Amino acid sequence: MPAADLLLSNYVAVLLATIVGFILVLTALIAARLLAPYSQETGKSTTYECGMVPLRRASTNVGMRFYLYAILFVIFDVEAVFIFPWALTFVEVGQFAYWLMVAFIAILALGLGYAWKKGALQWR
Amino acid sequence: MTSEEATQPVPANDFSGTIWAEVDRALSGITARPEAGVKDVIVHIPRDEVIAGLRRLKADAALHFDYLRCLSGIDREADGIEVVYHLYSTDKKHNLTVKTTLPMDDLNVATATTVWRGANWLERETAEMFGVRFTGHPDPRTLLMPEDMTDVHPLLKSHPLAEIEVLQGEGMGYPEEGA
Amino acid sequence: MVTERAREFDTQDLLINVGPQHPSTHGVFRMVLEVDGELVKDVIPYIGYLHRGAEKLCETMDYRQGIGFMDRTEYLAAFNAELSYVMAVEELAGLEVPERAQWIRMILCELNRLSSHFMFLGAFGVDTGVMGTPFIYGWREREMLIDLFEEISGDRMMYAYFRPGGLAWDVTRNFKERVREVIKSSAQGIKDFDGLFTENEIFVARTKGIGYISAEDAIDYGMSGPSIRASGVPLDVRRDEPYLKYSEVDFQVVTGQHGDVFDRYACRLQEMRESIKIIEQCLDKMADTGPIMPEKMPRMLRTPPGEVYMRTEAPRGEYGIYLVSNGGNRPYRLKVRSACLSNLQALKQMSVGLYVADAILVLGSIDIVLSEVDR
Amino acid sequence: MKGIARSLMTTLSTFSRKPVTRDYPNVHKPLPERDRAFPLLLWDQDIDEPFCTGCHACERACPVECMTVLMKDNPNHKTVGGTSTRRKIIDKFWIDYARCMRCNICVEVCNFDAIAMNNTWTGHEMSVHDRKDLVIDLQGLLAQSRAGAIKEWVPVLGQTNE
Amino acid sequence: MTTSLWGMDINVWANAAIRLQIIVLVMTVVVMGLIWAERRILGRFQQRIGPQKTGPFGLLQSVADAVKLVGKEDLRPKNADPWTFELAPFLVFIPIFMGFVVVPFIAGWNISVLELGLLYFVAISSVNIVGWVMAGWGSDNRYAMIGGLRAAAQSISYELPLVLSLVSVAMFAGTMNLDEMVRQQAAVPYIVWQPMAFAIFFIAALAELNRAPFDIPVGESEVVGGPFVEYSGIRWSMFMLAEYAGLFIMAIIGASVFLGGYIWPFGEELGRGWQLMLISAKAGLIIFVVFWIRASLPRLRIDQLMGYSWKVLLPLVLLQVLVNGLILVNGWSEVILGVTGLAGVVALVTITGRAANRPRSILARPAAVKVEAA
Repeated sequence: MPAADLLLSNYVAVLLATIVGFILVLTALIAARLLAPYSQETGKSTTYECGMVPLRRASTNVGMRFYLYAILFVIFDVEAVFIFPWALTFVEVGQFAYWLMVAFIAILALGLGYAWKKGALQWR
Repeated sequence: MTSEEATQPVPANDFSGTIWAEVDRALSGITARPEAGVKDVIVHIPRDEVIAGLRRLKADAALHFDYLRCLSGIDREADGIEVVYHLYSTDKKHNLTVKTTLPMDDLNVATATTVWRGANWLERETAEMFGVRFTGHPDPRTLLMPEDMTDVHPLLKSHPLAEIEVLQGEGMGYPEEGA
Repeated sequence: MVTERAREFDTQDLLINVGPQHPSTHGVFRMVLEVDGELVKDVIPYIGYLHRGAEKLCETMDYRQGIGFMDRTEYLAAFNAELSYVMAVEELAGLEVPERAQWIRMILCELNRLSSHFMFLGAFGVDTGVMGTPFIYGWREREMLIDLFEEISGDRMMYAYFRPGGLAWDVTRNFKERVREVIKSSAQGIKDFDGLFTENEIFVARTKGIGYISAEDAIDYGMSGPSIRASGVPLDVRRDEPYLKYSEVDFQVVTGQHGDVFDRYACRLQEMRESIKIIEQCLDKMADTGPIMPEKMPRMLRTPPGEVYMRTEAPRGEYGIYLVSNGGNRPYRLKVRSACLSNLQALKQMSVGLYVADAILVLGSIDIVLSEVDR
Repeated sequence: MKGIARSLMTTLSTFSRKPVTRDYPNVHKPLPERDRAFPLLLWDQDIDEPFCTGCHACERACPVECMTVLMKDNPNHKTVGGTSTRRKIIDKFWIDYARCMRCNICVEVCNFDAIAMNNTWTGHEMSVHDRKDLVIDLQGLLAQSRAGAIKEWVPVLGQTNE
Repeated sequence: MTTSLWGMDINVWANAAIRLQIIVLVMTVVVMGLIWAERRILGRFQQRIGPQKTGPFGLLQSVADAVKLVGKEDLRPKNADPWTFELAPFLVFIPIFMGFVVVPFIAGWNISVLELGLLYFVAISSVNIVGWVMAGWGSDNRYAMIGGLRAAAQSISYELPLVLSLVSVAMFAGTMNLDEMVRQQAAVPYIVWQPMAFAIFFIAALAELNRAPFDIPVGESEVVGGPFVEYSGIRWSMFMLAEYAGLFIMAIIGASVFLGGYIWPFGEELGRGWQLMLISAKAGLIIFVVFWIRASLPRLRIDQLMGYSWKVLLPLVLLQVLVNGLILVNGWSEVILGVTGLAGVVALVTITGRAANRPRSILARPAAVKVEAA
């Protein structure tokens, strides 16, 4: 069997796992639909609000300092993506590859330091 | 805590050994009438001057009543409603009771929240329980009662106790079922 | 167009209802938090869900019948509540309580303080987010104390054991041994809590520096009990206006310095150790036998006209009874001065500007009992 | 980290201790003699009738008005050829356990030691589906004492040990 | 395309399907076992007994719970967004389940050996946060909303330390094939050479799994259960299933990558029974510590949690990557790696302790907020 086929055949399981997982949840939901009681009562379908009538819809624009983290995350996750292939091969490539990565991480660390100093890491 | 103390009140004009002298000095210019209580001296101040008097009692260096222990009302029926302030000094460690009487047809008194912030909820409670209006109160909502129950004042003597539902004996049942 | 877009992306303040049915409101307390992101901008407390009109009811009851209602105003420290009430009646009626009854009352009140603080530690620990462990620790020790109360008074929470003049009946014969046994176990419980929390970095990081209230503000709001002592105000009725035999025992008024949540926790923990010290002294000084009621007690107690404001130091602060009599066998007016009501007023001051999670801790740290707030 | 380690050790120490909980419905904690559940009436085993004469003392003293008492002439009285010395005897008696607050006042005011607080587990495990089922009549109040299934403790106000 | 299963040649699709079926069974049983074990162990930490009525030692408690949950009414709030609300359980559970593909239970017992197994694992394990956010947003509930946003913030913040701590091990191993990594640890487990990476992995894994003390998104005392506050019955149980399945996977990955998996210290010769015992013992130890921590530690606050990740864990783990690189590229001794790792652990402990015990500063109130009389 060619190597490419072997590689692909390993990922067959990934595809199947997705399908099996989906079927698993679906079966459970269908089972519940068949077995569980169901009653049309309006009181049950109100949102839980500590026993009070909901004040207003919850999906308002909430100011979470969330987007700054999201951007930081994207930056560092891209870094992680670069580090992964590097991590496996840098010993063979040698000193040059290592110091390149040092420079790369240093630049990102500078960015992190800047964000830190600017207070972007202060969750509010 | 002896029985003599309680059963024979101190003569109305003998306040030696109490803080009445100090209070009298601090309240100069304000009508104040002392009365002997079982534990603390009681001072009656007319309604119009009571907040000024309380403020002076708090500000006075020798008395320094900085702590409002309790604020409540008493329904004296025909004699009106008494609003009672129990004062305490956290550093001088002495007590004083201040009373002011409101006639039944005009239950207004100035708020004490300007003197102690802690009077806020106590006044709200007194207001809803006796129908006293504390003019100038920053937040005159009901405290313990439902928000729309502003016309019922449960602690007035004229307010009846709820009937106890009869559930006992033969043919027992809830009232609406016809006992 | 521009303004419309701006409005679309404007953040709005979220109103969060905490209570009356929320896992951390310690009863039926409701507060509406106005939050911006995670920061609390405003707190609007609502109380009254447990209002039963105990004051009005007591006006229709004679003095003995009122005791049961006083139990129910402060169900975590019913001995303390009863004590305040019966002492108010005794002050008015001029009754002399036998010495032994006073010692027993004092021991029971301090034990009740222990049990109430254990409850606080347990509930507060759960508020900080430990899964159940502090709650079980607290209940474990509280159970020992409650068992003792049950042996003496017959009930686990609503004791109805103190009477104007003394006690309803004498304590059990092995009272002293049992109390010693129980306070030994309580000491172990305090040690467990100490180990679980006091030095724990996460607990410290969560509680230090939040929920601050200054001494002046605390006095202004009329706070009392451990909540005000944590701000550095040594306000303790037991020491300032000694009742029972508190002038004859040696104890310290525990105060904090920072007025934050951690200090309120630490004050209570230390106060429990002081309570154990007081109980030990009481046990040494108490006589084994002796009368517990005055020799001559009227069958129906009547009080001369007058009024008294009797205050005692309950676990949550100053529990006051303002009793007005017009000479009958029942109160003309009874006002319960609730420590929690005054403490709760400062909630807004303490929690505005904090995170939502901190507001929950602040509420937990002032240790409210809603039945006492609402009466 | 030292503090975290200390908390972990604290929980570990409780891990090795004996559990403190009880297997409740199977294992009951022994109740102390003074335990107060709900009041019940006592049965005079010598004469085979209730101690209660229906004097209304407890009814008047009850703070929550949970009792209803009716008395009648004793059919077993000596004057009518019986064995009892009680001229009057209880006819009907109801206690609403849903309202009772177990304050013990009825026991203290009783002149005949005819009422006592139930100090057995029967008195505690009383859950029912309807509040009405908690109104107990005379037969129910007497049943436990009549069967001898109760060791009553009638406290006297201010009594001392011995 | 064929492969071998139990010595037989078999189509790869059938092979994967059979192995997945076995995993479904194993996962269900293990998750039920974990829930039972957590309740028993927490019980013992709290001097309780825990479940005991259903079956011997209450072993069937989870079965009873499952039956109850299936028979429970499945409610959807009327304001909820139907699609996000209904789809959220799928998105929470499927990624976790997909993670099982690469888990090296014991030699030859994994579903599939992927060359980039580690990368696949870290990629797939963070997808389920989408489900959490959907659940939070779709429920139209304030607590759920806050919980969902917290979950997202927390998950993306701890993703990086988790990934980078695994990268530092991968650098050392020179491979991302999990099976290969386990086999390399026959003599010495990687925890010896990479102790700080393990510490950070453990902390980040707790956060990724929303376990105490990082259970902020679901904190009962604040947001009453967080994203799944509106879910009931079987849909709620999907969240639970995903949580415990995630714990199971994370424990096995941790045991495999750092503790020598099924191989250390006995090697491969002793047979499958021993291998299974080894991996169960190691994963069990990790799970026990997770439960123990849950019984002992309070919850962090959201800003402390985020700060801890970005200000403490991330710089430290980046440093670890660089130090690893320096040592490996120069071909220095492995002992230096271990020493620097230990130094890193000391640094981590010290920084954590100092961060918690910094002098009390009253939190500055935002200028916009004015406190007037209550």
